[in-house]
Amino acid sequence: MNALQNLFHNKKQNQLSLFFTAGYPTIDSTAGIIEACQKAGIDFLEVGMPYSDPLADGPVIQQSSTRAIVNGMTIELLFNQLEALKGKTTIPLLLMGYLNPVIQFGAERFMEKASATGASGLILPDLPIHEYREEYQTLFEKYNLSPVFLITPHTSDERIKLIDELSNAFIYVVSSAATTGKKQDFGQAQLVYFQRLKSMNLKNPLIGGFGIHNRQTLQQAWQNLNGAICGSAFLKKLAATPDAEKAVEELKKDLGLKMD
Amino acid sequence: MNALQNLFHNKKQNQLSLFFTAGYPTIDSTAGIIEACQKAGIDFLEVGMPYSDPLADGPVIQQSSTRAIVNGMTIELLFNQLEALKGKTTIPLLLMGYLNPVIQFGAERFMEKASATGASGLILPDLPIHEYREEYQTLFEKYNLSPVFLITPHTSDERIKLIDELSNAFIYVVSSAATTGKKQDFGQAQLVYFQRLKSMNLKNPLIGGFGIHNRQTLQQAWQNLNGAICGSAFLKKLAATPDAEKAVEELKKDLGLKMD
Amino acid sequence: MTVKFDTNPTEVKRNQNIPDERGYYGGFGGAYIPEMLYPNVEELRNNYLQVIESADFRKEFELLLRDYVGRPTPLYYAGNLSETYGAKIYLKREDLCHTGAHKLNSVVGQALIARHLNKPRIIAETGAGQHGVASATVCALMKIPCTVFMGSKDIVRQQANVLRMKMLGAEVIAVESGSKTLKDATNEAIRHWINHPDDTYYLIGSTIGPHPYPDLVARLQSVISEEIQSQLMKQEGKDYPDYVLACAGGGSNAAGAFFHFIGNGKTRLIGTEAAGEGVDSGLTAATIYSGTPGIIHGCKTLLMQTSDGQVMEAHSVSAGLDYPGIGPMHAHLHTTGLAQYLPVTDTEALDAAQMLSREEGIIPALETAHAVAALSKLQFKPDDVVVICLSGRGDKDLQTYQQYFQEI
Amino acid sequence: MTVKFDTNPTEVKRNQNIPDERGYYGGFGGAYIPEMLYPNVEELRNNYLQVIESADFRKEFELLLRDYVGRPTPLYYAGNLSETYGAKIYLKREDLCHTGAHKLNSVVGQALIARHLNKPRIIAETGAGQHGVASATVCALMKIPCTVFMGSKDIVRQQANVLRMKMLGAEVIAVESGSKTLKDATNEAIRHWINHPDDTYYLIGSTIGPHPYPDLVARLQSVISEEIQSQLMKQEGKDYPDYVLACAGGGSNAAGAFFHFIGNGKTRLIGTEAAGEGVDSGLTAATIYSGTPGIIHGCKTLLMQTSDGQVMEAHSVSAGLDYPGIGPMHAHLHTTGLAQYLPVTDTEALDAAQMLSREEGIIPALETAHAVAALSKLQFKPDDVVVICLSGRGDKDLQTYQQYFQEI
Ligand SMILES: Cc1ncc(COP(=O)(O)O)c(C=O)c1O
Ligand SMILES: Cc1ncc(COP(=O)(O)O)c(C=O)c1O
Repeated sequence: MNALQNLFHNKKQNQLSLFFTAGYPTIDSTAGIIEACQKAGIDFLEVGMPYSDPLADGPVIQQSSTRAIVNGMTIELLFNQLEALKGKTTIPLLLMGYLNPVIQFGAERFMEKASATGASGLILPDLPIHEYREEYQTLFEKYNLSPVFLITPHTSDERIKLIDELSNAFIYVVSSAATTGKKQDFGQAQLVYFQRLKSMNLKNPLIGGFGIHNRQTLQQAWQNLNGAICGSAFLKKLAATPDAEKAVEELKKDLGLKMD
Repeated sequence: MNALQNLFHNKKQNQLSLFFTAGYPTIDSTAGIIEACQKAGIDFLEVGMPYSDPLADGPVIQQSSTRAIVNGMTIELLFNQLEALKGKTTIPLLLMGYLNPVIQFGAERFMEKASATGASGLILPDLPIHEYREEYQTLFEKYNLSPVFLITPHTSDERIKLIDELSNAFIYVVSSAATTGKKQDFGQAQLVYFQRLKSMNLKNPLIGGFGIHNRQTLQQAWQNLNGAICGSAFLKKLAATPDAEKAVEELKKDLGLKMD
Repeated sequence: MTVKFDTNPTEVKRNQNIPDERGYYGGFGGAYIPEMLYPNVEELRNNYLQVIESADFRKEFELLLRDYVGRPTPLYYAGNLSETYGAKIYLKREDLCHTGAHKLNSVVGQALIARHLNKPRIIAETGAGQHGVASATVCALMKIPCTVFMGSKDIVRQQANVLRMKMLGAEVIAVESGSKTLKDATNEAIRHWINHPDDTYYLIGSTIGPHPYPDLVARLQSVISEEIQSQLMKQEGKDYPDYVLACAGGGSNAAGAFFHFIGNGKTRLIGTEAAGEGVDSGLTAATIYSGTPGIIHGCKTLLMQTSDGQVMEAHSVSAGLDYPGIGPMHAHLHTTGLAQYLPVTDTEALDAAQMLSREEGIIPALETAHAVAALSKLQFKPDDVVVICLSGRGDKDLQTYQQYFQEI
Repeated sequence: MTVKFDTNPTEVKRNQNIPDERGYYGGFGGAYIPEMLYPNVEELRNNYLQVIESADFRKEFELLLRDYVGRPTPLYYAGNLSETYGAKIYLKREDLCHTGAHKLNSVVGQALIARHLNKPRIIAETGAGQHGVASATVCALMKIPCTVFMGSKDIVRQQANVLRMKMLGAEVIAVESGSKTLKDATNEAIRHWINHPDDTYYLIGSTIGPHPYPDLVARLQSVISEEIQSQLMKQEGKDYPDYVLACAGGGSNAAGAFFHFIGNGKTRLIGTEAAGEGVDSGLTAATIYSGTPGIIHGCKTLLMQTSDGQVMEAHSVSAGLDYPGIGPMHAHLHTTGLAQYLPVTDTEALDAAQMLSREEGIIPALETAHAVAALSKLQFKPDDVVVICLSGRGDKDLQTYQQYFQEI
C-alpha cells in the first residue's frame, strides 16, 4: 500500500486535496506549498507537471503552466525538489500531467523516479485506457504507483466500471463536462450525476474535482462523494500572495472551512 | 467654293494653320484668337469643339477641352460667338471635334449653323467613311461644307485614294501613328511616308499635322506637303499668356518664322 | 420595386445576338474611331471570325478553358435561395473561374488572337481590376508583356487586384485623367494603342468598343450560355431557363449568359445595372435607365451624357459597373424588348452580397451582387427555372463590404 | 540542395494509407485525449466509416463536390514549368475550389457528418484562415452556427480571410494564448469542445487530432488523387504519376494527393514542409526534419519539442504551415520511406510563388508555394510525369508577397 492508499484506507469521508503547478509562482515554490498544505491539514496533493499545451485546462492552470515553464521547471528538477523534501513531509502526493513530457522523460524512468521521490500515484488524463493496460499497468504496479483515471458526467456506466476495476486509490470525478477552473455552483446536473455514481457501488472512493471553489461546491462534493480536489482556486490564491501558508488559509476561508 | 477651297485655289504651298480649343483658356477667348491669327497671317484655322473624351488627343488638348467644358463652352455658344464675329474676319475656319456632340446637337442643324456662321468645313475624326457617304455627304454638300479626313502612315493606298475622292479641300496628313502633341522631330519614317503620298498624285492638297512644334517639323511639312497644322504647341502658348497676339507671335518664333 | 413583364416579345427574332457586317445590333454598334485606329481595328475585323472558328483556335481555346480556366463551371442549384424566393434558382459559377470571374474566358480567346495576329504586346483597361488580373494572368502564361490602364480611383478601391497584377508581372498605369475610373482608363488604353499601333493588341474587357470587339467578346463569353443549356438539360430536362439574371457594366457576362437564349421567345433576360445612389440622384451608372443614344469608346450605344453630348461621370460603389455606357448589344436588346434592365442601387447590391454570403456561403463580387439583388424585384412562379450568372467572387471587395457593414 | 532517392521501397506495401482499428499508422496516430472528449470522439469513431460509405452520404457529398466546390478540379499541363524543369509537370488545381483551397473537400464531408450526428453547432480551428473560411462557408450553406478559433497573430497576417468569415456569418474568436497561431487555436477549439460536448461538432481542418480525424480527413481529401488517377489516364495514358509534390502543414492536401498512390511502388511522393528561416535556425516548422515522436493534439506523431517534451513554437511565413506537428500518416510515410519530405524556407517559398505567377499566371497560396519550391530540389527525367497539388490560391497572401517583393 502506498501512502495514498493508506490515507483512503483510514479516512473515508471529507477528503480535501489541492492541486498546484510545480514551479509556480516561482521555481522553488514546491517545497513551501507542500509543507504549508500538510500543516493546514490538507489530506493529499496533486503536483502538476507544467505542460505547454494543457488541453483540459482553463486559463488559470494554463497560465500557471506557462509561467512555471518560463521559470525553468522541468520533470528532472521537480524530482530533485521532491527528493530534497523526502522524509520532511508525510502528505501523500500524486503527480499530474500530460503524457508527452512523461514519454520524453522515459516512461519507466519516470515511474521509477516518481516512486523513489515519494509519489503515490499518477494522473495522466490523456493516457488511453487500452494503452495503460497494454503498456503501463505493469510499470505502475512495479513501482507501486496508483493510476488515477478521470470520469465525467458523459462517461458511460460500462466505462466507469472498467475504470473502477483498474483503479486502486480513487476515481477522479470531473464535476461537469468542462475544462478546469469553471466558477459555477453545482446544480441539479451534478446531483443526478453524483447519485448515479453512488448507486453504482464502486469499489474505489470518488473524489470530485473541476470547479471546487467555494463552500457550496465543496459541501456538495463532500455530501455526495468521498472528497474534493481544488486546483484553479488554489492557484489564484498563490498568485495573489507569495506566502503559501497564507494562500492555503485564504482558500480554506473561501471553501467555508474557517471563519474570519 | 467656300472660303477654304478658295484659299487652296489661290495658295498651293506653305500653308500654316493653327488649331485651338474653343472656350480655352477662357470662355470668350474665341474671337480674340481668331482675330490674332488673321492679323498674324495664319492661313486658316481649326476651331476645336471641346469634348469630354477626346480619344485621339494627347494631354495638352485633353486639358484644354476639360477646361473649356468647365468654362461652359457648348456648341450653341460657339455658334453664337462665330455669328458675332461674322463679317469681321476673313480667315477660313474649320470646325473640328468628335462626332457625339454633333449628333446630340443634331447633324443637319449643326451643319446649317456651321455654314451660316461662316465655317468652311468640318473635321470629325471618328466619323466612319461609310457613314459619311451614306448619311452625311449630302448634308455637307447642301451646306457647302468641306469634309476633311485624316490619313496616317498606316492608311492603305486604296483608302487614301478613296479619301482623296471624297475630299474637296485638303487631306489631313497625320504625321505619325500617335495622339496629338508628340514633341519629336520628323525623321526617316515621315519622309518615306510623305514621299509615298507625293507619288500618289492626289487631287487634294496635303496638310500635315500632329507634332508640328518647331522649325524642323514645320519645314519638313512645308517641303514635302502643302502646309502644316499646329495645335498643341499653340495651346501651350495660349496657356502661358492671356494675350492671343503674343501667343501667335511666340509660336511663330518657335516655328522659326520670326527672328528675335 | 417589383417589375412586371408586359413586353414579352411575341414575334421571335433570330440572330439578335450577333451584329450585322458593319457591327450594328439594330441601331447600335459600329466603329466610330479616328483614322489612327482604323488599320488595327480593320485587321481584327478581317480576321476575328475566321480565327475563332478555326479548328486550331477552338482546340487550344477549349483546352485552356477546361484545364486552365476551370470550365465547365458548375450550375449550382441554390436550395436556400430557391426556398426564399419561391423558384428553382441556379447559380452559374463563373466565380470559380481561375482569377475569380468570367473575364478570363474572353481574355484567353483574345490572347490567342493576339498571338495569331503576331502582336507581341498586350494592353488592357480595367475597372474592378478583374479584367486587368485576367489579362496579366494570360499574358504571364503566354509570355506576352502586358500593360494595364486603371483609374487611380479604382486603384485605391481595388487594391488587391493591383497587387495581383504586379505579382503577375504586368505593368499597371494609373490613369489620372477625367473620372479616374473605367471610362478614362479606356480612353488612355485607346490613346496608348494609337501610339503603338504596330506591335500592340488591345485586349478589351467587355462587350464595348468599336466593332468587332463587342461581337468578339460576346462570342467568346457565349460559352457561359452554351454550358447553361447543356447543364439545364441534364439537371432540369429542358435546355433553356425561364429567367437569366446578370449584371451589366460593359455587359460581357450578361452577353455571355444571354447569348444562346436571345430571342428564343421563352427566356426572360434580365440585366441589372448599377444605380449608384439612385437612378435620379445624379450619382448613378444606370446607363439604360438614364442614358440616351450616343457614341462612347468607338461605338454607338446608350450612354449617360449631357444635352451637349459630353459623357457624364458614372457613379457606382462597384468599380466594374462604374461606366457611363453599355455594350451596344444591350442597348439593342433593351430597345427591342428582348431583354429588360433593372437598376440596382449601391445599398441594394451590398445587402444582396451579404444575403448571398449568409444564405449560400458564396461571397459574390460587388458587380455580381447587382444581379443577385434582382431576385427581390421579380415575382416568380414555383416552377420557374432562374439562372443567375455569378460573374465573380468577392475577395477583391472585402474592404468595401467591411466598411459598409461596420457603418450600418 | 538536390535530393536523391535511394529509398524506393522495394516491397510494395498495401493499405498504408489507412490506419488500423485504433487509429495507428505504424507507430503513429491513436487518440490521446482526456476523458472529457472520450464520448465525442468515440461517437465519431463509431460512425464515421459507416456514414461516409453510405449511399446517401456519397450522393449528397458528390453532388456538393461537383456543383458547389467545383469538382473535378482540372489537372493542368503546365507547359512553361515543364520546359523549365525538364519533365511533364501537371498542376492539380485545388486553387479553383470554391473558397480557394482543398480545405472545402473535407469541410463539406464533415459538415454532412455533423448533420448526421445531429450536432447543431460547429467549431473549427484555423491557421491561414482557409479552413475557417471553408467551415464558415459550408455552415452558412447548411445553416449551422459556426465558431472559428484563430490565433491573434494569424488574424493579423490573414486579414482577408477574417473578413470573409465574418461576412459569412461565422464568429471568429481571437486566440491569445501561447503561440497565438494554429497550435493554440487548436488548443482553444479542443477546450471549447470539452466545454460543449453535447451540441458541438469539432470540424478539424487537417489530418491531425485524435483518431478518427486523420483518417476521416484523409479519406475525404482522397478525391484529389482519385481524380488525378482518372485524369492522368486520359491525358497521359497511365493512371499514376512518377512524382506527386504537396506541401504539408497538418498534411491534408498531401494526404489527399498521395492517397491512391501510397505504396504503389511507382510514384515518388514528396511532401514539403515549412523550414521557416532554415531548418537549423530555431525559427522553423520543419516537423519531420527537426521533430521527434511525441503527442500533440491527441495523436502520436512527429513534433517539434524540447527535451522536456514541451511543444515548441513553430515558425513559418505561411500561417497554414506554421504548426509544430504533422499528421500521423506522414510521420509513418516518412519513417517507412514511403514518402520523402523536404524542408523549404520562407524565402524559397516566396520566390517559388513569384516564379509560378510569372511562369504560369497562377498566384499560389504561400502554403502551396512550398510545394512548388520542391521543383528546383529534384532532378527529373524528361518523361517523368510530375503532379503538384496546387492546394490553394494566393489572394489571402497578397500583402505578404507585396512586402517581400518590395524589400528585395
Ligand atoms: C465580377 C464582375 N462581374 C461583372 C463585371 C462587369 O463587366 P461586364 O458587364 O462586362 O460583365 C465585372 C467587371 O469588372 C466583374 O469583375
Ligand atoms: C492553401 C493551403 N494549402 C495547404 C495548407 C496546409 O494544410 P494541409 O497540410 O492540411 O494541407 C493550408 C492550410 O491552411 C492551405 O490554406
